Amino acid sequence: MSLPNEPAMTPEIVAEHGLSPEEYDRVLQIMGREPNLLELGIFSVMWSEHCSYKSSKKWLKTLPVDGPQVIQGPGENAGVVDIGEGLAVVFKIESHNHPSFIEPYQGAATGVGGILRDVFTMGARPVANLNALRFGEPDHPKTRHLVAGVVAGIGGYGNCVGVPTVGGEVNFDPAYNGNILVNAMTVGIAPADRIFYSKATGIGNPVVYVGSKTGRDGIHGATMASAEFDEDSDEKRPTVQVGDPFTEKLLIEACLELMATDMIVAIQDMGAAGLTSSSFEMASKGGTGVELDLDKVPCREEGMIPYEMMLSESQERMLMVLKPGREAEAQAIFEKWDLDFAVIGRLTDTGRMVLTFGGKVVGDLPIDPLAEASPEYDRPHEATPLPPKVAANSLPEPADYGQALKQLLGSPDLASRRWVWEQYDHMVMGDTLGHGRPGGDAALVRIHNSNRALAITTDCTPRYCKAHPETGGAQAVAEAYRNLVATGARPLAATNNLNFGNPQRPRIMGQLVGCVQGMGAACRALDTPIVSGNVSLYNETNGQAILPTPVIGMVGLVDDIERTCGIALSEPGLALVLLGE
Amino acid sequence: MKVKVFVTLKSGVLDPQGKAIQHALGSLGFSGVDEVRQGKLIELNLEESDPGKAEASVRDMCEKLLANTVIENYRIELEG
Amino acid sequence: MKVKVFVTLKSGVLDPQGKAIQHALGSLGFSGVDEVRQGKLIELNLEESDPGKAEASVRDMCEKLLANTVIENYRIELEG
Amino acid sequence: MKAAVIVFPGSNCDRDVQVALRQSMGREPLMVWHKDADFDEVDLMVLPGGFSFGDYLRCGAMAARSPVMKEVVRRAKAGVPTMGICNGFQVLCESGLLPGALMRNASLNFVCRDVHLKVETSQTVFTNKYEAGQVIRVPVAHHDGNYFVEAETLAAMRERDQIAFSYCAPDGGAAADANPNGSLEDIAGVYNETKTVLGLMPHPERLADPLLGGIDGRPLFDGLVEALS
Ligand SMILES: Nc1ncnc2c1ncn2[C@@H]1O[C@H](COP(=O)(O)OP(=O)(O)O)[C@@H](O)[C@H]1O
Repeated sequence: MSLPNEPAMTPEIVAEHGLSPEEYDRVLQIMGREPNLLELGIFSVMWSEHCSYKSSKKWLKTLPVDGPQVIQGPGENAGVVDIGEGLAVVFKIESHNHPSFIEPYQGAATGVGGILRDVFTMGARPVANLNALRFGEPDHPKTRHLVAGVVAGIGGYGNCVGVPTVGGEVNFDPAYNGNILVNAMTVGIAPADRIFYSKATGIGNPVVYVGSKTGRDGIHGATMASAEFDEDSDEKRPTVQVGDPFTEKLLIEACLELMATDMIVAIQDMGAAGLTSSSFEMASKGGTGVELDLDKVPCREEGMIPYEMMLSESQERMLMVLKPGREAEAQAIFEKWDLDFAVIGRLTDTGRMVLTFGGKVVGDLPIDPLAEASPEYDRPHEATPLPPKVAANSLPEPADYGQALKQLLGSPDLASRRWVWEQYDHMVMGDTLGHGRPGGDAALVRIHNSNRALAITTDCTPRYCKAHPETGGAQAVAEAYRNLVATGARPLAATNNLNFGNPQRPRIMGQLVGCVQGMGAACRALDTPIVSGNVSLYNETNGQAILPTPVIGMVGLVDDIERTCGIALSEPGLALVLLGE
Repeated sequence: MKVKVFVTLKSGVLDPQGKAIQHALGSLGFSGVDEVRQGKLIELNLEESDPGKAEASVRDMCEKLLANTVIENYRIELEG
Repeated sequence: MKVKVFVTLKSGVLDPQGKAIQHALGSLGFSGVDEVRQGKLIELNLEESDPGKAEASVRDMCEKLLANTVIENYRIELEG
Repeated sequence: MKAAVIVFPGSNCDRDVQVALRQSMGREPLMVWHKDADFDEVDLMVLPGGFSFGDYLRCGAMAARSPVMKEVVRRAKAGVPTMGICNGFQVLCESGLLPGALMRNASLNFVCRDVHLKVETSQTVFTNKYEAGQVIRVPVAHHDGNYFVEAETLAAMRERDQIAFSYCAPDGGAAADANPNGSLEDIAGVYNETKTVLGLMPHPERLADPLLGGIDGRPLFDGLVEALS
């Protein structure tokens, strides 16, 4: 199965693909022969940390994911929660940390594009975007450029697509100097009985590619997202993906139009590891095989080879399985929106992924064994001990409280974020409530044509997580919960983005374990299950790891929009009341 | 000295604007047009009159600000 | 035939981008830079091989779409 | 009264303005897809905000050349009241129905916030429910709202009262931060010579519901209904 002009497999090539020698042994076992480069590439992305969650899976399983309101927990493109009156809210948060450090505008923009697709893939119209951002020290030479680029990129994409960006958070700490965090969350609303899933079924059904053409973008992005940076990362700059929000807007409208019919069997966006992970996951969930004719893949550039097509991370693309015989009807919808549409394969009963190009088989891999053998590690972890209590009276009293207050208000972590959210269209779609605009505890977005609303927030305080991961993880959940309750909402469920350093270091792994345990305990105590999430590891440069940053995104429901409140002290003479300890 | 800087997307990088322009030209009835790419032209005036020094300084400006060298190439043209 | 179109703002039309670049160059420590203007460079490939016809057709594209002649000038360059 | 909202690929405030029109008219406006140049007779045409064709090349440039715009221009020239909000304003300038052009904001950043506007004249179908000189609060959300027009044209426009709205401080006075985009003489919206075509950067449809934080945009829609019914 080796292709002409192909280098022989060497330990170097295997290592370049991010596979350990033990993992490569498993590849040989599964294949029963040496893989060719295309097949190795497929293993490498499928088994990357990004796609396989190999370090975190064991711990993610401990999170509470069920509840009477949950329609779909983790494992699909996004979580789905029942909100009554025939509707469901669909949401997820996702990181785009590494790409945003390399090219802040495009990295952040394509991060927003990716999470939007995760949500409308499930049949939901996106109604709100949020983000959680972490940068290095304000006067670090790179920070200004990174902040400006990331904020412009988030706005550039979300504003153009026409989904309001209604909230988020920004923190600064030297620990993020070499690894910024860009986490983006999308919330959508769908009819509760018309949720779309990625499970491919129906032997012989056509596999259809829609959206933009495939280029040589971000090949190996998924593997990069799972590797540490070093001194020459700046030099190795891989081809960066460029987002096209206009095409995404058309894709949203075309997909929702198609979803209003009964033509779709399964659908999945092509995210990290593009065509490989989407086709693999769809077939694996449905227990089918899949045959793809790569000659049919719409390509942007001439001379693209199968390896590039399968690993490209070009944006604004989706893969669907249609009911047989409906291709022409579906195609007409995509043509109306000027989008590419191509039948590129079909489902088979072989349990294998067979790739052909130029009339020849160029790749042939078993699906289940590859997916099931995807590594799962119980990495050694070392707990961070509870720090000693600091008595409040052991700290010097400020000489001038006015001065102290000014200093607090002017500190980068507390200063006004107006400069950020004024660059986001936070009102488009006409449902952002007046006191649910950015600047309050949580965003309030009316459910269109109703008097109910969603309350949404993202929260995490990384320095708490560093001091004691378990407490910090629990605190992030509690803070998000309080932010929702403060607007008058009833919290429903949460999503989470686990951002950590290198999990192969026991100390870092201990942070992850602690944060997840704290998060889980708080979610259980507050009856707020986690329905989706994302993990971003290896956020470290030259051994300097970021602060443990388990971001929580939480969604709540308001039954009557007349009965919500904001934070404005709107008139003189009102009483201020302090609640709690 | 007048200087022109041409900033273009590296080949292989998606150019959504070029794509949209090409499509619009098609709808306007112009046929036989392809490979449309949009770049930037930055014109500036430099006090420096030594061509070597001017070029070096503009190159520095490109690296630091005018071009995003992750996805863009640049070309400098000095004028008399 | 490869064609380049340069679209620049008419003199007298305010150029916020040029102004911002000039300011940013100043803050980066580049001195003696002024009259910074930002324009567009549009590259395209034409099937047409007759230079006269190509030029006429591109001129038409400029008038109809590529330039806003209220505020912009354009210049066409045909390449071999 | 019958109204049409012209929808381009990439328009994204089409539904927002549909809601505001429905609220004031008590009936649905016609939603017209840009490829459909042959739509019913209407009393009002609205070009909504958004990013038609991604705002690629120049904001509004490609939409201005789409099939439906030939018809919109023809009817607008024949006197059918026409309003362009935000991206719609850019389309109207690109199509030649309004003078001038909208350049990149002076800050180079997208800006989304409430601004205060002075209503310059109440003698139009669009502003008959406001008082001349009245200050209203309405949001802006744009990247290219920096209005520019040549001095000579501007003088003639002033002469004919073609300035519709100007950015101002909450008390109607001037203030350095009142103008969100650097536009010439704080211009936020302009009319054509006959004042039957209006283009404005701010979004009156976004503050036409008390729950969304205000209703200063509502009289514009109510006034249109009253004048055109
Ligand atoms: N990146 C961002 N995007 C959008 N809104 C933001 C962002 N950062 C902060 N905000 C908004 O600014 C307000 C204050 O933020 P923050 O100081 O983090 O508040 P809190 O600690 O109460 O969450 C919140 O309403 C938040 O939604």
